[in-house]
Amino acid sequence: MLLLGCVALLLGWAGIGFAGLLRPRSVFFTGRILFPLGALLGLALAALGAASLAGGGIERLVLPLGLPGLPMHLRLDPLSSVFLVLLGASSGGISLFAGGYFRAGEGTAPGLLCLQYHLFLASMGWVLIADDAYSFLVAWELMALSSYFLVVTQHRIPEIRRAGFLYLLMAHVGAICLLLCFGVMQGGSWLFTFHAMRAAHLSPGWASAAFLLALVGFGAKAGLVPLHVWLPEAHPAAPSPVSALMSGVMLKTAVYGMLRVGLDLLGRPVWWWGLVPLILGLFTIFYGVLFAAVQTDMKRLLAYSSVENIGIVFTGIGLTIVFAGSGMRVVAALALLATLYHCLNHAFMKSLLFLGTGSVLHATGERNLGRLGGLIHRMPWVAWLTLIGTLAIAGLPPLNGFVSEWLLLQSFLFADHLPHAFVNLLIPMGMALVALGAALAGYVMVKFYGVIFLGQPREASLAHAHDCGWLERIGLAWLALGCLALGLAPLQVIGALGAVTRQLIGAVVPQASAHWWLLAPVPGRPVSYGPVVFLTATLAVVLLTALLVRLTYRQRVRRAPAWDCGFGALTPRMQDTAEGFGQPIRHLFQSFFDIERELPAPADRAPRYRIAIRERIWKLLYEPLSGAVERLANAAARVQQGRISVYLLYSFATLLVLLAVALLS
Amino acid sequence: MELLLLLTLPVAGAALLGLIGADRRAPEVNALLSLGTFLAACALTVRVIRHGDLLLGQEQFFIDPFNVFLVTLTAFVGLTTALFSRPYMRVELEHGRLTPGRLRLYHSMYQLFMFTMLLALTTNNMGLMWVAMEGATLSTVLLVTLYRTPGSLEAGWKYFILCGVGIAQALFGTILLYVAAGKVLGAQGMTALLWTHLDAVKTQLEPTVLALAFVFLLIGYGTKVGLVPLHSWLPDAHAEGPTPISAVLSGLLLNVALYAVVRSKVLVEGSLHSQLPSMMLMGFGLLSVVLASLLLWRQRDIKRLFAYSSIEHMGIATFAFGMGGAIANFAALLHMTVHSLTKSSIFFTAGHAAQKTGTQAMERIRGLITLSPTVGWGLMLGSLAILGVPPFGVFTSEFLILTTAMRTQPWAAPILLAALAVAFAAIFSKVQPMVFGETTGRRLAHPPALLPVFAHLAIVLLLGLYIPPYLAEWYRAAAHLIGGP
Amino acid sequence: MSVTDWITQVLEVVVALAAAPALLGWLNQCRAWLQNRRAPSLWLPYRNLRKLFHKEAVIAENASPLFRIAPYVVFGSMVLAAGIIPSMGTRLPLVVSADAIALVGLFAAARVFMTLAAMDVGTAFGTLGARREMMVGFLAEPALLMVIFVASLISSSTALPVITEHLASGHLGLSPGLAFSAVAFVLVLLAENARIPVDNPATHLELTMIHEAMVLEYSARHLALMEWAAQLKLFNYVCIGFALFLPWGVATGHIGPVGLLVAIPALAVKLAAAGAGLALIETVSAKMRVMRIPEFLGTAFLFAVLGLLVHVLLGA
Amino acid sequence: MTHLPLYQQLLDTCAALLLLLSFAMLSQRRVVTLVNLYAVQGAVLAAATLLLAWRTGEGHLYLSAALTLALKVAFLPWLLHRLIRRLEVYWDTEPLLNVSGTMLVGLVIVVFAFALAQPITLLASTATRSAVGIAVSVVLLAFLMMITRRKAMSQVIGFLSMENGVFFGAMSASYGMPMVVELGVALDVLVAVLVLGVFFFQIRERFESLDLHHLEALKEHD
Repeated sequence: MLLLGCVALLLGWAGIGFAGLLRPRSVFFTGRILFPLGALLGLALAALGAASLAGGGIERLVLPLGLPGLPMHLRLDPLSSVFLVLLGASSGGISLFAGGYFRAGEGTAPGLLCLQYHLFLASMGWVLIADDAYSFLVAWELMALSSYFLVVTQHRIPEIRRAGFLYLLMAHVGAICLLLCFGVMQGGSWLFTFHAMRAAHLSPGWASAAFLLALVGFGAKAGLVPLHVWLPEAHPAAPSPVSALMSGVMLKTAVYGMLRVGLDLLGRPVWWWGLVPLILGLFTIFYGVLFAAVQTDMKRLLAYSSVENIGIVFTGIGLTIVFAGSGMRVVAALALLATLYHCLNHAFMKSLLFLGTGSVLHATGERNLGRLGGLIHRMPWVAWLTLIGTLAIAGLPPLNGFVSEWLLLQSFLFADHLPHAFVNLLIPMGMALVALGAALAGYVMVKFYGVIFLGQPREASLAHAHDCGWLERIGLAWLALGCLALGLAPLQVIGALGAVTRQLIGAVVPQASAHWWLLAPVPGRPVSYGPVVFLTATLAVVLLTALLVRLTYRQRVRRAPAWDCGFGALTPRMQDTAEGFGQPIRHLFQSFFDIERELPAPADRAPRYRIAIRERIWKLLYEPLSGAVERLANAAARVQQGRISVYLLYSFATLLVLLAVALLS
Repeated sequence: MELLLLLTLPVAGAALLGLIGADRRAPEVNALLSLGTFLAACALTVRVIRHGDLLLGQEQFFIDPFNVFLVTLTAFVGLTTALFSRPYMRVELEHGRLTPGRLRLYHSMYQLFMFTMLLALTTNNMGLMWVAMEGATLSTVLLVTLYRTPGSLEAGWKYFILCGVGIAQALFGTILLYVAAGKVLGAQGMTALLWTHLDAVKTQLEPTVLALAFVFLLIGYGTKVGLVPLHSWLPDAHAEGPTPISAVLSGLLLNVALYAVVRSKVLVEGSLHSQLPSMMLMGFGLLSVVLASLLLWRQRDIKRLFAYSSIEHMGIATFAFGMGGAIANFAALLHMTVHSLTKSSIFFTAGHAAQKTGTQAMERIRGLITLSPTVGWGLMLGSLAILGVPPFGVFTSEFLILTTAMRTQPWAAPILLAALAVAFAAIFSKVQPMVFGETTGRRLAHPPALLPVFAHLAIVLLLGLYIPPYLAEWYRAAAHLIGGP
Repeated sequence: MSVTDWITQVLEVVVALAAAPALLGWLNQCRAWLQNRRAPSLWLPYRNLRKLFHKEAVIAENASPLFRIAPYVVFGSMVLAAGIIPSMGTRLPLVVSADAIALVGLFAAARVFMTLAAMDVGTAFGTLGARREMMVGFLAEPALLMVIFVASLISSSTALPVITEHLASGHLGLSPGLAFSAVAFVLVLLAENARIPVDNPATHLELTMIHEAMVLEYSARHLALMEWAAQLKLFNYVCIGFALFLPWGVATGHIGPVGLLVAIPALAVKLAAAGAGLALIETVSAKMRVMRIPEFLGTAFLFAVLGLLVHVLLGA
Repeated sequence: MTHLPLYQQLLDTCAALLLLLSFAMLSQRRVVTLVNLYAVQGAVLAAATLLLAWRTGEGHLYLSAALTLALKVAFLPWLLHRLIRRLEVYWDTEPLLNVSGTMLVGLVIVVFAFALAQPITLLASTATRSAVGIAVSVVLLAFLMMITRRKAMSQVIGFLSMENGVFFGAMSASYGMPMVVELGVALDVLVAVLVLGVFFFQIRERFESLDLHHLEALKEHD
């Protein structure tokens, strides 16, 4: 029943999309009617997902589509419901925002955008409920395709085209890997339903191959280093609501796939599988956050921070598999909880931030941090709502980012019970890296927020910046609310997620305390965290202080020019730039970056300082790769060199060789 | 009856257009004739569905699931191409690239070409099949050189010589078959070359001779399929001829040639009891995929680009036939279908693009989507389809082929993966800037004839999402017919 | 949760509020003696606070509301932290809802708000200070976390009181892992509280200052709150040190007045000793260049991780 | 050695002649002579066909002999001569591989061809089966000739003589093919040559010569 509802809603999304073609040029029709409608459907989808999660049951459905022997199988189980909730809830806010965001003259016509956007949504939903390899892959590629068209909305800009190309290429290669992975998993049964795959008994070698193929395929979509290169190109290129969707939701579909294959379809995982995503994930955390710290383009910065968060998620997946493979079910469930929780959090936080940058972009037409600043005065709504996202993603209590990190660290603390000695040595490193990553994320976010919204405007034009419209406000507010709710009611969320852990791990994390407000998930350990109390206590203290201060000393507050050590002539150019803020990181981790500097010469009339930072990965991996293909292509071209005699010689030689073969065999 | 119509209409058409081919209404006549052929094909199909296999004309003609859907496909693409060539050739005429005389040649040869292909598909006699294939070469070679440019002449010459030589090998192979069969069937004359009879006794045929025969046939027809390293003629012929001809060459002729190869493979495998033919097909297939995808990297000419992609896809289909087995054969047949539909539609749009921008050089074709949205989207979607992006049918076949390969021939899977990735990068990196970005070129008076394009793409899309049961039944029957390990 | 628990809770906070300035004063006195200067009065910090609270507050024209909220948030979180850290008793009702990780998060929150406030006015000093503060923070935070994790691996809990109780029960002496982390902790403490060799609280030389640079634009009560918060921070860190490494004297279990009678003097003694020790360290070491700070903290971080490794290797 | 009947000896002589002729073609560089050699080859082929027809009394063999005579001895040579006169292509330039080298390769190929023909000979029931090897070698030699020549004209002649080889193979292995097929083949050959004629003029009017190095522009390698 619920599944039917989901299908109906997804089809509804598609319908809305095509409705956009009715009046492709009308901003009002698409923006004020269709997009809000889509948002409503999103919320409905979230509700359905929540309902099925609460029920914890499994529904199946078979549609007479697809391959002749293989009709389209659909399935709604706790795992997919969680991600449906994620998709629906966050897309609700994003769609509302998008309704106000898309204007005419953005390159592609609004109607067409509406079509691509809603097809994107629908295909993501379809990925989540697909229950056979074929429909999964179709939806998967449809998702990539629609988002590609959204990315290249402003296709007149060469960089954007390049980004789109890179994106679609990586997506396609990843999809082929998944295809091969499914080819392995069908295990000779030639039934491509997930059901058959669960039943198939694979030899360890084949199973491992399938797992690694899946890791490559889904990692490429999720942005796992070193397969992440498309991400910092594509996310900034896309219109902000699309960046929000891609970063907040699409990456999570990859996580969904990873969980589905690694923990569900392949049966009980082998413990060492987990080490691969664990190590890659840890490296990704570090890599992503470092590059985020040195960015000067606000959307690139957020994109790299997405890479970091994906690293956290994959670390969680790795831990889960290691634990599950070693038979420590409850702890595995805990790690899985952390993973899922972080997915939910990131969906809300990152969408919120991307939408915030979108409003800034609209108001100022500026993406370069070096030309922003002081916007908290011009656009308070965006600034204050974005602040919540900033604090949340910096992992500060009592917001949601902290909860998932707390859970992750807690599950790390169990690792010393693992039966594998050298993993035990790996774990402390892991913990340290996670903690370091979290701290660095704080650094990045302070830079992000401080440079955009605080200080003095770095350009005169910023004085005309305007706050966002009401639809955008509602969208932003919704997402911010999500961050708060996830932060304050972890117990309820975790309770809901229990169905998933039961499904995948076969265990639930017990709730040690009786209080509704107290999160005490770790069995046998006096460990707890009560965000509500925490928040109330903080608020109480703060308000009390404020009150006391007001009561005791009623002095008036005088406004005056900034003191600045009495320096006087203070100009915006004296503020620290984004480059400057990233300088310590650049200095400390030089070896990570591929830096090219342009320093002013002595006695330079117009001294200019420019610094460009690229990823070494290009020089180390991708450029050699394309170079190799280039060389091969040139070699192959020698074959085709125009002379008919030579061509005849080919045929002749082939003939003789084959004849010889035929004779000898 | 239908068969008679199917075969006579094109011949009559060839004669008729040979007379009035330069006339103003000749294109319409051409289209009408093709329509008639198509209808006849449909009727034939219906009849086969109703009554099963057909043996006609003293067993000279044999219709079974394997060839009947190819017949329909051929007639259909023939029709759409005729529709497309109406405005296209008119524009060419106005640009002065053609004289009325050559237009006459074009029209009459077009019909003749259709005839030879249909004959090759429907005949039961391996000898006649050979004759028809040679006829196909001869009828198209003058079409390739239609523009009389140096390039087209060179292309035509290479096409003629290479295919001629190849086809001679095929003749020798046919003779060997005849010899081997004559031994068993005893009777001289007709029956010994009839495929049905050969198929009946294939297990008793002398293995070594049949192996040799297969090699000759493979070289012969494989040249026409465009299997590396026998492919050298293909890109030239596709790039230099007029676009409708490129479309039918790539969309139909290759299929027919592959059909011939598979027919012979069925016989040989029956007698050989060895992996030899399969291994040969797989080897050729992989080689074609790899080399084509590498050469795609360097293309500058839009039609040449897609010619190489045809080689690649024929390679995939050949590889699948080589793997054999129900699923792989099924997938290969499906792949032949969707490839011919998609590729011809791509050639249509490419032709329009070339006309609108006045060049086939890709770096001078830009921003089609602003120049003419339909052409732009047509090219974009067509390319995505041919690159195996769902929900288009090419993905369906590649899905089955790759999964099968992963299970049965794991060694080949990584090679295919790499080749497909390279091909994707190569084609898409060239198509994207052609479709998007700032535009070059001018609008033409003539509206593009995009009905064929989108008709094809619609069918491909349908096949990607839903394969009608009776079609699936055909494929299954055909796949079963082809058999394999 | 008995009444005494709540009393202890309140008492902890009150004591912290009261004693924090004194600790700073005591530290300065010791420094003065060690550098044989005439020592300032122990009560100087109190007088400063009082003076500041009485002044008229001046705020830059382009300061946003964030600038005015920040001091309260910073101060509030430090007070809350004082409530979480078991300085005298271990049965603290608040602790149930905020363990050590939350404590570190609390410090981080304070830091973030402080830096954002510093960037708000948009002066060169403010942003510079903010950047340096974050630079210190992103290494000090994980180091502190690691230090705590060693202890929590030993006592299999991340709640500070539990850790303290477990350590105070005295089954084990200072385990090797803890030894490493103790060193790390001292380094972190110096860095986090803007002491020499990382920062010089007594100077306004922009080349070196970190903490001072951030609060330059503040005046009067806002400044007072900031200063007080800083003193609380020092107090809290010292108390964390006690909780982890010198848990003796802290009243474990349910305590009545008697327990407190033991606990308060114990705390006072420990504080005095700690102040003297810090003063000694500050006197014997010299301020280092800013870009050396990451190395300094890197060492701290590595020591902490080493502590973890040692613990896992030798097994507690 | 058993004494072979007369017709058998004659047939073998024809076969030997054919092989000899293809070697001659391989070495010959005057285009006109090539055409003549081709004509002679056709004649020998026709003779062999006649012999077989007389021996086996197969009606269609007479017919195909007549066809051969008309097409390959009379018409095609005449046409080619005419073309040569019209296009003034009398000499082929130096072949890509010098004559002696070509000969050597040719010898190797003949050996290979006979090895190839072994199973076929065993299988075939005809009196002429021993000649199959020769047929194969004629085909392969013609192939070799096409590879080594630079002029379009001589390539065509190579193509035609290859077709001769195939025809001879058909005859010697199984007394020729079914009539339909033979007619079809003959038709194709005829059309092919006509098409080629047209071709030559087109090429000629473009490039003022039939030298193949004009036709090496379309390529990937640059």
